[in-house]
Amino acid sequence: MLSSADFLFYFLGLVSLVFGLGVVLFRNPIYSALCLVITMISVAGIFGTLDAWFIAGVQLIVYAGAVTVLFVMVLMLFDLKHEMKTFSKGVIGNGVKLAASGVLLGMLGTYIWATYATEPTFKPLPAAATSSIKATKDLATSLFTTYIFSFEVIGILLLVIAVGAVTLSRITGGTHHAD
Amino acid sequence: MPINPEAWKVGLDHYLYLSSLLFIFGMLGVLMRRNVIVILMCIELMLNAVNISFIAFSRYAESTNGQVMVFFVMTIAAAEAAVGLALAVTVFKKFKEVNIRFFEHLKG
Amino acid sequence: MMSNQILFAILLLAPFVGFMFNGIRWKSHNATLAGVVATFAVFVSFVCSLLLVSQLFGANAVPSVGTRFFEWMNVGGLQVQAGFVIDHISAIMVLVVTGVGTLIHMFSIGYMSHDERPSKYFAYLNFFLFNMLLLILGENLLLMFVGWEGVGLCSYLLIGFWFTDSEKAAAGMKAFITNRIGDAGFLLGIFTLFFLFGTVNFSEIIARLPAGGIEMGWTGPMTVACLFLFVGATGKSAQIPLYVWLPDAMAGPTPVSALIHAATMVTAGVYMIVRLNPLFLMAPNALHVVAVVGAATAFFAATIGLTQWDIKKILAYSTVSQLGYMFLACGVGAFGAGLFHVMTHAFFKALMFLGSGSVIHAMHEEQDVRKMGGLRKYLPITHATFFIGWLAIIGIPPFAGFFSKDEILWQTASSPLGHKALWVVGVLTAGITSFYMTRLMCLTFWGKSRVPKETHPHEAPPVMWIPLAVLAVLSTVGGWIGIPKVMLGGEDNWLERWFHHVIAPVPEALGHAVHSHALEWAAMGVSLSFAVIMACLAYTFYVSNPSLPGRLAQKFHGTYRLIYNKYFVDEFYFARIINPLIDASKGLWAYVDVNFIDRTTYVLGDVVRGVGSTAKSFQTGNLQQYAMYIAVGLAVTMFLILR
Amino acid sequence: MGKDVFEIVVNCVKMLLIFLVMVQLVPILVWLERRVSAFMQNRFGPNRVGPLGLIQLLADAVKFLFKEPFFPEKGMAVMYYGAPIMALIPGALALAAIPLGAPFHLEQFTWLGREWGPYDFIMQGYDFGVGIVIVLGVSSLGAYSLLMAGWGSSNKYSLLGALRASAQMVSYELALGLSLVGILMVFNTFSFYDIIAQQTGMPLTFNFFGKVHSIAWLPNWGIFFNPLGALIFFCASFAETNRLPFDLPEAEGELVAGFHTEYGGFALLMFYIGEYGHMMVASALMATFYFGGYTIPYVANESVANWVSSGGLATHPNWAAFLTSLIFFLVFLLKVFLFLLIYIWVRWTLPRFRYDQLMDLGWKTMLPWALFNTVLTAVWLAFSHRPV
Repeated sequence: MLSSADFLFYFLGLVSLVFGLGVVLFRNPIYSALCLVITMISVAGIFGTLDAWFIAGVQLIVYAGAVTVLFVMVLMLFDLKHEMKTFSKGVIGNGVKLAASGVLLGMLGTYIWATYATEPTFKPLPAAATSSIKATKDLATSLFTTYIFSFEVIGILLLVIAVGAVTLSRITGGTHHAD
Repeated sequence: MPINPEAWKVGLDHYLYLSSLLFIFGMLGVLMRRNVIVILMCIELMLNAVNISFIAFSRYAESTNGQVMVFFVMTIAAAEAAVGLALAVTVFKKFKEVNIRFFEHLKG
Repeated sequence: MMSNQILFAILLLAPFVGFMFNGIRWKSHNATLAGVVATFAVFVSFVCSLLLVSQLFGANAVPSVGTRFFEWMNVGGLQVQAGFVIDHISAIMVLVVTGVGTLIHMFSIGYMSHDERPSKYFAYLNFFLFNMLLLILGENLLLMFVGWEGVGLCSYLLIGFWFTDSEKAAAGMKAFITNRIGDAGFLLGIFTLFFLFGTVNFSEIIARLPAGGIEMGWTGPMTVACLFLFVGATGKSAQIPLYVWLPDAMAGPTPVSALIHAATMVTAGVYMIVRLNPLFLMAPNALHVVAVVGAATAFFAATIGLTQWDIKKILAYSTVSQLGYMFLACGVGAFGAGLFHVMTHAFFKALMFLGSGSVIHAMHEEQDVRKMGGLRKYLPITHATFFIGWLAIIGIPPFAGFFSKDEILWQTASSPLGHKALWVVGVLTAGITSFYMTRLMCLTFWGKSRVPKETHPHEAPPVMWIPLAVLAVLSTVGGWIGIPKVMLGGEDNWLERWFHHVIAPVPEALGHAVHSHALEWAAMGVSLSFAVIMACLAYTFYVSNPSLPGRLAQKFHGTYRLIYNKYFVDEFYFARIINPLIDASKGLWAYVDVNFIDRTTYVLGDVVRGVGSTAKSFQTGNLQQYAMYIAVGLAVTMFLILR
Repeated sequence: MGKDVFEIVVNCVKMLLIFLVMVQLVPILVWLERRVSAFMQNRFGPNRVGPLGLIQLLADAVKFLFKEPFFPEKGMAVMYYGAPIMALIPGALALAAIPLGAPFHLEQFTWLGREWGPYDFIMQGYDFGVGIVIVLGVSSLGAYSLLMAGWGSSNKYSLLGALRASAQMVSYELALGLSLVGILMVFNTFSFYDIIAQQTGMPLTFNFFGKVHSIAWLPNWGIFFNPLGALIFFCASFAETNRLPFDLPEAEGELVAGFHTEYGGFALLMFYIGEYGHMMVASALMATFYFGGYTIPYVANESVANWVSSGGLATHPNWAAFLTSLIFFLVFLLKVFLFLLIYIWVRWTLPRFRYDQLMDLGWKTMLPWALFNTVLTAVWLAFSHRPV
């Protein structure tokens, strides 16, 4: 018997897969971007089924609320409509690409099936741990103690990125000087 | 193959299947699409797929380390999107198109 | 109470901090700020070294104070600690370097007040001091070598400090290149010692010396090592044949000449030999070489000093000559006397250089003694202090130079490693020293004034004459720690008791020292009276009868030209070594390089180009193709891992 | 853990009710806006249809419903029709995450010949425990509605309005989120219920260098702990809701009507509902974080419950619990309305900013001040518990 949480997972998983495929297949990049948004939201929901509510919220704020908005905005600025050359050409190249992806998927699936299919499902968390407050506090504790160095480095990286992005966007020409 | 009702109960493996499928979708997009911005979006898709498995393992091992990792991945993804889009804008200003082939002009 | 480690750290880092401070604001023109900071940094070092050295005294005296900061390298058998040590040998050097260094820094504040780049100057000076402290305090040869190279660098930078003058820049280059030759020898010496003893630590090397294994031949490993080290010492301490750079080094600012090229850096070679004295005693033939080279240098440099007209050149040749004395002392096994002379020489030679700096400052950068004379009434303080320095260097008791020089001469005569001939040369050199120093005094301060009318000499400001006064006091009393035994009625003087632990006596196997009080008094009398006679002679020549020298020069025209042109050593080096080397290099380039090496590289290049043009077809610039390579690689790798 | 049918039904009804509350408040707000603006401008406003012009709302609704729906010739249907729907969803979802009243407990009771309960209900659509993160995440999705509308209309004014709007929303989300960090640090939790519980009760109590002080005549509200954060939050929420003085996306003088130039009739009404929904969410957050949520100042929660059960208003404890919760809901609504009034007041008081001024304000003024507020709160917290 499927529990409601299981049902939720199947539903969100299906949504994320369908719209993930949509990102790849839509010929209009705007639709790709909107599909990406829906995928992001459903992935946030999947995080929720795993009791990671804080991460789910952050996923909504950062990915769905900021990063993808940026994508959509840039696409709209470029005024890109239907693309003629959506996919790369070359029978051999595309064949190799598809084959590599298929082999990879097959191997991953086999490996997961061989390793984890017999594993028990998730143990129910103790009542205290399910409380999102506690989980969030744990996350913050390990973020600001064990991983404090990485955290600071990421901060510096963000600063660098901000400066770099501003500099890049101020360049007027392309890669070669306009003639 | 007989359908085992127990197999439909959601466990770690289901999350991993989902994660690998999404990852392969993203990879196909990166490999096949021409539009730089779509490629960037597919990279985000791949990162999301990885995040799912991080969170699933974190839940499975009952430790927060996986969530910390996801935190970092999100930060990096945001940064990567910013720089990637800035590059795309630069390329677009020159060629009025954002085809990946234009990055070939970067050589030399 | 601060721990020794912290004291060592402050001692070493204070000049470095000063260097950083002035180095960062190197464009500043504020000489006072730069100078005060630099001086203070060195003074801090001086105080720290006093605190550290004080632990060697008293009832709870320890044989040495040392600390180790970290392991510097650990490669195979080579283990090097970043460790520093103050024992009875380095104590004297560190006090002299920081003490005299403080005074010279202070002097520089006044001397460099009108310069364009004072911050840069003081930064270099502080950096020099940092490196000098590394050299002195390092507990192993490698640290000493780091300092050794560092002081060489600073010396180069400071000699060419006024680099806009191409002659001065060339002088810096000459010093650097000449030093490189010596440094190569030093490095070979370190390698030999490491090969022999498996360590570069001074105390470990000394502990591992074979007991009683004195090498009598010329080709023993320790002899070879000592000779290599001595080559290094000749480079740094300006001995024959590598002394040529030191006179040219006078192109730098005068305080630099005082600090680096008289008081501290040039004595590094002596210091190194004293540090390794038990090793050198195992190789008597190497010591003979040291003694002969030292004596020869002392004599030759002194004779050249007779004929020079540039006030700083005279002092420079005097320095070379005095360094020869020190090596002579080391060569006859009197290491304590050598170090004693290092100390007294640092006092009076720094004094004289600073005095000459004061004179040059007063004369508006005029260095030719022919345009001076009679400066006594313009520069009374400078004259008084210079006078004391003069008394010290020509060896008039009770001034410092007398005791150290006399100790060296007596040891030369009496030590089993010494020789009568060396003593004779030493006494002759002392006489000549007395002559040209008196000549310098006469031409500069006494007699009639030959100062051009447009020049108005003036006394230096207090910031310049206070160091002179302090150094004058030190030049007076500095020698009293080493009053000869005979004068004390057979008691050991303080210096001998101080060096008791660290300076090995000459081994019995090499013979016995002469012990004769009568002889010692006689030798002292001979050298003293000779010096006084020569001084009077010089006074006659240059004050009473100024036309005499010119006529003498006319009469002994050939000899005079030979000496005046410094025995044509520079010309000889150019004709016989440098130019042939250049010619040979050109020949090598024209034949070997073009025909063999170039051709090999062409072939290699063709191969690389061929491979590259093949590989180029993979690098299309198509990002998606690259991504495909990654994907395929990932698939293959995963297959290999999960197989 | 199968949930009771009754529970599931109640939850569904609850969601629907919250959505209806949002939708039904809009006409009242529109009427209020018109009347207040008329009052401020010394006019009458709508006063002919019904008492005080209240029936005007109905007339407006009818007009909106019966207008002809139209579609721009080169528009993109999916986006054009999706945008108004997307405008409704984030507001409703965010509002559902905020507690509108005190939770209540139902004893076991018999109904339709069956035993039901006992139940615990919350006056809220859903509660994940990390409340505010979800609210911010959901409401940040509002940008898509504008982008879709702008793009789907194939109109350059619409597109420009949409781009402006999304840039503005993304920029101000930063200041909005950061301004809340301070108050979250003070309350040390993400959960709305814990936050409200800490604001209940009378004297304003705080630690100062290890000593507990209290001010008897002030309620224990968040605004006294973090006034700067409250100010920044309130200002940023104006930009977030695209209200004047930050209504650049629909600046009439420049862009006709911004992103909804090509909309009319019911679709336009949906955009309005979305905008008012956002305002309600912002006001509700304001009330929750800084003004004690649904609690009544100067009155303890228990005394409300006692008053209800003793006053004879409800005999059965279940009814009493429900009524108590309803009272709290009304109190909350009152607070929300007060803030909505301020919104309207500001709209008719301040002129519109220029776009560069808007961006400067967001990035160079609000963001640094919000950061400063965070640091200030951290310093305050570090020292307030430490004796001198």
